[in-house]
Amino acid sequence: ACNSSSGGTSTASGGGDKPYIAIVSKGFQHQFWQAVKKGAEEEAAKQGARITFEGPATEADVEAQVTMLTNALAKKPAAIGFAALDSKAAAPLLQQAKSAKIPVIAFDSGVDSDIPVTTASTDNKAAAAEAAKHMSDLLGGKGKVALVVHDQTSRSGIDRRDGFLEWMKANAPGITVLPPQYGGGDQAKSADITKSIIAANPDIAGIYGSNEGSAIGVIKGVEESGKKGIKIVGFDSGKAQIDAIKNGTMAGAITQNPIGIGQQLVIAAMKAIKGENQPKVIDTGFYWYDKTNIDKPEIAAVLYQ
Amino acid sequence: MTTPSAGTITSPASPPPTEQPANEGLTGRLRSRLQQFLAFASLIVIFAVFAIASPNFLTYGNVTAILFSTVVIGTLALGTTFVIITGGIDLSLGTGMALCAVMSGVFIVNMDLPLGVGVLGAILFGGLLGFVNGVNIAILKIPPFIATLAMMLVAQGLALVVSHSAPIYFNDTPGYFAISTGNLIPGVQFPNAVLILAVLAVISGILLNKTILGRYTYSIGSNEEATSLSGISVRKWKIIVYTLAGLFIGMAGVLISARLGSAQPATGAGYELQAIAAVVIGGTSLAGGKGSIVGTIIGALIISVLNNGLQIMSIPQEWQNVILGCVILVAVYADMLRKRES
Amino acid sequence: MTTPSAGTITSPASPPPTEQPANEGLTGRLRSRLQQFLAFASLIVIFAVFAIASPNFLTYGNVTAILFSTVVIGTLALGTTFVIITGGIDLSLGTGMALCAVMSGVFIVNMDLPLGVGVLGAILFGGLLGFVNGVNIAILKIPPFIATLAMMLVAQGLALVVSHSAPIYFNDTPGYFAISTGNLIPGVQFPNAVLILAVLAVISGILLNKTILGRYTYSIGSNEEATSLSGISVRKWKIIVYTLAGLFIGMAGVLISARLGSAQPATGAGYELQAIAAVVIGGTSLAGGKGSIVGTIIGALIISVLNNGLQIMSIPQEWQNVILGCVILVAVYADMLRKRES
Amino acid sequence: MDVAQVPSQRGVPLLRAEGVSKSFPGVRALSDVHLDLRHNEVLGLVGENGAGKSTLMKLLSGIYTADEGEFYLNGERLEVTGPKQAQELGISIIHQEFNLMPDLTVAQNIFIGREPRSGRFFLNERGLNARAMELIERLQLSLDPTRTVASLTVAKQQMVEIAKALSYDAKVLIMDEPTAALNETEVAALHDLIRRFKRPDTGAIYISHRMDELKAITDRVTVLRDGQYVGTVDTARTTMKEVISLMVGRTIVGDAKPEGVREEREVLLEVRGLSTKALLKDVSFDLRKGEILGFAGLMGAGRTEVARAIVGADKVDSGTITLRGERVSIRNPADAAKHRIGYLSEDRKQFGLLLEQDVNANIALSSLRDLFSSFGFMRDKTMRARSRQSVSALRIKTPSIHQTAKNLSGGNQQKVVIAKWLLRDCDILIFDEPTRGIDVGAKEEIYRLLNELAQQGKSIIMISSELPEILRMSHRIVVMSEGRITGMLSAEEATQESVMHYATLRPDENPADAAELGLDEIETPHPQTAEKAGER
Ligand SMILES: Nc1ncnc2c1ncn2[C@@H]1O[C@H](COP(=O)(O)OP(=O)(O)OP(=O)(O)O)[C@@H](O)[C@H]1O
Ligand SMILES: Nc1ncnc2c1ncn2[C@@H]1O[C@H](COP(=O)(O)OP(=O)(O)OP(=O)(O)O)[C@@H](O)[C@H]1O
Ligand SMILES: [Mg+2]
Ligand SMILES: [Mg+2]
Repeated sequence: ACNSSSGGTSTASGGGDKPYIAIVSKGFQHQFWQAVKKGAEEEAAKQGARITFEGPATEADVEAQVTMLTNALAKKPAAIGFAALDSKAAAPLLQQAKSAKIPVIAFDSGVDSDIPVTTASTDNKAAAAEAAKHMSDLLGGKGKVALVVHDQTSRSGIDRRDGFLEWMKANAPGITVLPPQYGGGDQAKSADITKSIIAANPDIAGIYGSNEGSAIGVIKGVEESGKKGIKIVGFDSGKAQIDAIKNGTMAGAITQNPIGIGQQLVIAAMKAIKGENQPKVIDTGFYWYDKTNIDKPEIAAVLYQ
Repeated sequence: MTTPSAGTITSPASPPPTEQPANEGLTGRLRSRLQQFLAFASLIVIFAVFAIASPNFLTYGNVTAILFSTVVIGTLALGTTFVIITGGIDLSLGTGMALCAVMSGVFIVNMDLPLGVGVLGAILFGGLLGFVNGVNIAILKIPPFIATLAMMLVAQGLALVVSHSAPIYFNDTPGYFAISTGNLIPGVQFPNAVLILAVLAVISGILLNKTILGRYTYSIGSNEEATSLSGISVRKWKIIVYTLAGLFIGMAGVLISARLGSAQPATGAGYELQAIAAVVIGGTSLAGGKGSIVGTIIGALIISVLNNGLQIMSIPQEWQNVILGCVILVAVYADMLRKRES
Repeated sequence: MTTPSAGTITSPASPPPTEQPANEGLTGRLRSRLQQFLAFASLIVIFAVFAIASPNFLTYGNVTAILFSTVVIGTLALGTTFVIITGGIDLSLGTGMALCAVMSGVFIVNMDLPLGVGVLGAILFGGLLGFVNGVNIAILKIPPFIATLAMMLVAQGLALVVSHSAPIYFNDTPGYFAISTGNLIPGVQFPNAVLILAVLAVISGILLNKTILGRYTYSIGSNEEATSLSGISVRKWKIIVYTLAGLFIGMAGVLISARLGSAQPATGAGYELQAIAAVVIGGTSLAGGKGSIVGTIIGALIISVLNNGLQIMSIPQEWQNVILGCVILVAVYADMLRKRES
Repeated sequence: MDVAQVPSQRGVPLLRAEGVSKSFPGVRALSDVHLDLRHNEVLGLVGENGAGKSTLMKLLSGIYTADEGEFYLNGERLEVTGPKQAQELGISIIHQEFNLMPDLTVAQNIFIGREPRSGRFFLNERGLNARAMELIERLQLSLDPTRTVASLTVAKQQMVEIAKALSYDAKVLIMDEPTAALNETEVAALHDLIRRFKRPDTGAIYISHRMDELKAITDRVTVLRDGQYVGTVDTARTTMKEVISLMVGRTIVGDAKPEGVREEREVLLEVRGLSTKALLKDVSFDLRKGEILGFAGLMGAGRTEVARAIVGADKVDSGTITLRGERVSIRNPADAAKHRIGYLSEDRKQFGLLLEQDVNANIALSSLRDLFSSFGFMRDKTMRARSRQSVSALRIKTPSIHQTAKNLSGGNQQKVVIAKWLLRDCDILIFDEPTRGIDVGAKEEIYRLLNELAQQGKSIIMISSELPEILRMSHRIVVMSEGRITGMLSAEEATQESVMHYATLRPDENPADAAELGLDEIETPHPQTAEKAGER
């Protein structure tokens, strides 16, 4: 359901009858971004807008993103949706958008600039802190905890790591946190890392995976090691995590509302195109979900399979 | 003046210079065996260092984990060993593997084909990718680097297109997981995937050393033109070699998706360099004509032992790559020194 | 690999008999000029297709954007052209560039050195990386693939270590941005980085065609053994070539961090394949001995025009790679056909 | 300087080797060899394939270091540390294998490392070409300094080597089989050059398997056998027979001659109107069963091209090939092999050998499928046994069949390539310069084998630039010039003179021009040497 929909083939002009919104995201291939894309596409169909959705291969590829933003500008869109990998890097381009009177909507994480009309984002740090809190609760406030993080330099990686670490440091004196390990969000690599962690720390009590790929990697690693009783806390959703939560392998996870982010983004963009006023920040929220609430409609609505 | 037809000349007889069974023959053969055995040395040294440094390293569970983590790269590396011995290269390994995993999902999950058929289909699909590479390289004469780079991009895109950019889950086919994580040996906790890699390595070794395919692989890498002029259809055998590598790509796709329980369309990029590195660390020359399966397996093990050991020792991750790089350098250098000596 | 004492065997693993330098002499020279000019053909065809397909493509702004997006890959590709002509390869380009960017940040931001000094320092640091590669390859005789793969890992780790895994921002040195995005030509909106690339290309062209460095670069790639037997210090010149490539890595590091306004320690991986692809698409042979700067620039442009055009045409992203792969294949094939014909 | 140590009537020799030994793993290439090169002389160095000639020269030029022994230059102890230093000392060598950079031009190759510069770093390309032109003119070679070496024929590449060696201000010129790739005219020109090089302060060492050349150019001849010094003779006072007997130390029966022509034999291969874009025009001939058909002509006449066209190695523009009465289309050498046609290339390094593989693999290569495998699996034992047979049948000097091909001496490499084709059971064998670089004794061996094959009913095309060989071995002789067949002679009517007459005939221009032929043959591109420089 991706190459169809509103993107369409009307390649040429930025004008046309439908307003065109160019969205440059932090990623493309991962489920999280595909869910954002899905939300945006659905909303665009509803509102009668045309969108394109692009993102670099990895969240380290700042230059590629900047180039994508440049190319998006060249298409003279009516509005731009932008999730900055590095907000400073894009500053000149945002300035350019401003001079061209193209409104910019930031999403996922904030942009260090007052150019964006509004920002639809989640507080990743607070979300990670929430994950830490649940981990601590699950362990009764003591034990050894490891982190498998998807990236050590990207905003989301840093926030989800630091949010977790800081909460633990401040609130859980009984918990020892091992140095974070980074698996690039690759499931197989994260699984191998998890197994190494377990081998090196036979007394490990809990492991936190900072995004979908890391979390699934942790689940696989724990399963493959045959070790029982390790509490796993994850991030994002996706079928594998949902299944793991349902069958008890994973204690629970934090999810944002990617589909909602996509929708909010398009709504905000349309408003900006029409010149309507809107708040500077739209909090798209995050949720803790586990076995107990996974089937509740409000949670089910924000999970993607 | 004497023409070459110098007529009959008689002079003190000296024995005809036939074969001289000098130092070579038995001792020579033995020495070269020993040398190959010595190629293990780096691996063993690394292994020993970790075993001493960390009590958690040399446990049954961890050694199995190391072997398990070698499976995918190892499988890719086996196939590409043939390609590299012909003097070629295959950059489409990684994303090709992702595409094959997706195809496996399409066959088994979306089309609901029986497990065996789906797996076979995915492997054959890998063969098809390799075949296309082979045709581009052998018939259209596109340099292997470019041909497989293009295939890398195409496979990357197609994996997303075919899967609609979403993972395909094998939840309803529990048998699929067993391909990788099941324990065929009753009672022993030993993943099938490792056994499969071992079998594939043995098959590759036989193909490379005991069949004409292997001979031609070396010949083409040694001197393509001379091989062709010896009446051998270089085109055909090159296509076969790339197709074979493609079959291994397909198997890697099955193995990785069986391990993860899902076909992840966005993975794969980067695996090609790791697989090629394993082959080259194992002593196969990128210039072609030289190489061995044993070397490739050792190369793949060196990489995964290092990765695992550094993590077990809780080296900060940013230092792990630094150390990994240095150790690879030293290991290869030591190996070269040894070879030069003998 | 080839010590002077290794015997006198001339031809290495027998490269396939492609390319025939046609009837030379004046007409021949003219024809070969023409042929090189024809290498533009693919680029021009691609360019024309996009220009017709999208009105947003052929605008001043977009053409500048294409050129701008060629800068980093182009700079890396220029340096590695020398390496590839010697028959080597450099995989440490990408992460080496990230490390140099970080070093630039360390010099300018952390150590507060003057802009010029910091930039020079970063470039020289790149030279140092290249020098180490050169020593490993020329003196320790480690195969280039392994030596630079190891350097790729080391640089990747060091970039994180040095930067403490966080980007370094050049906010307080606005002059730094100007290196890349400023407009040296008064009144015209034309980024400096493009001018720098042009200057670097000219310098590279002069180095390759008009100096002994260039001559020995070709000579080593053509026949390393014979070059060495001719009394040329192959070691020395190889080290110089890798060091030169390192300087280009340093410059790419400065250019990318100036463009982004920050040094991103985790970028770079993947750039090496792109840069090498640009070189090879430009007609430089990985077997060594052949290649040109013009070709490399054309190769880099082909890649960035394709990327830009596909995005401008709003092709869905998953299809972009598929098309990119196919077009590269066709472009290279067409180029080869043309060469074979003449 | 220790003059007393140097026993020589004419005073101190220019170059002297004493008690030199050198071993390779499994091979004692030289043991206790000595050699004197006097001023103003050309010293021939002969010996069977693998006798150690090239090794001795490589020691002299610093490529190998001797295990034992000393060298003296003008009586002074010589420590050669490397090729560059040897050059600086005035020792210049033309190796048996080419040492050229195929992607560089003639001028660039000649002056590599000594380019005229503007400043320290910039090349003076014009100066380079001018200097090269000057040198080429002085040496009276016909070379275009701006051509890339890859596009030259083997003969021309050899000339580049010669020009390069002479461009150094050499006192000692060493030539290791410089004429293996040259024809008579070119050899004469080279000898001319050597005579001019000979001065009271210089000397040359000349290695060759062609006895007539040794007679023509050398003053004395030193003979090696199995890595040992056998003796030195004055050329003027000995016959070459004597030299040969010193060299081989055994009897050579040199009377192999094919039976007379048999017109009545059935025609196996009919070639009609073969043309290629590059060179060949309307080449037509028949090959009969059990016949040795000689192909004569000057360098570049197109003989190799005919062979390559027949086996499908090169594209054919027009023409038909009829095999056993049936028209066949042969698109590549694999097709040719299926039709039982084998081609032994003239350039063993580039087109014949797997240098990095062992002798066994090389010999077996063509026959792997037919002889040495069942269901795709190798029959290693059979293969080794047959390889060993070939090694002893052809007297290939190698420590074992597991020796790497590149470690064999040049002549022995050639024998390996021949062995490969003898194993494969072909009906038609095309041998392109089969005896290039092969010693006198082994040549006889090969002639005998060719005869045997012909008697068994095999048909053989033998391309050779050695007229005596062609005249002696062929039933019929095809003579080519500039891509066309200009003459077809029976064994009886063929003489050196008649063959040369047809070989220098210009097919499409007035005969007056024919005189200019020789060195100055017309060159057209050819896929063969388009890539790296090979070896003769
Ligand atoms: N690098 C090497 N490694 C091992 N053996 C070698 C090497 N080079 C030469 N030999 C052996 O040394 C012996 C002498 O070889 P050399 O090349 O000197 O012979 P040659 O007299 O030049 O013969 P030819 O007439 O065939 O050229 C041969 O048996 C050869 O196999
Ligand atoms: N290896 C080569 N590379 C480039 N051109 C070649 C090559 N061989 C031959 N040619 C060209 O093709 C023409 C035919 O040469 P060919 O080798 O067929 O002649 P030949 O009679 O076999 O001579 P030779 O004894 O030198 O092999 C020559 O004019 C020559 O310029
Ligand atoms: Mg020799
Ligand atoms: Mg010939």
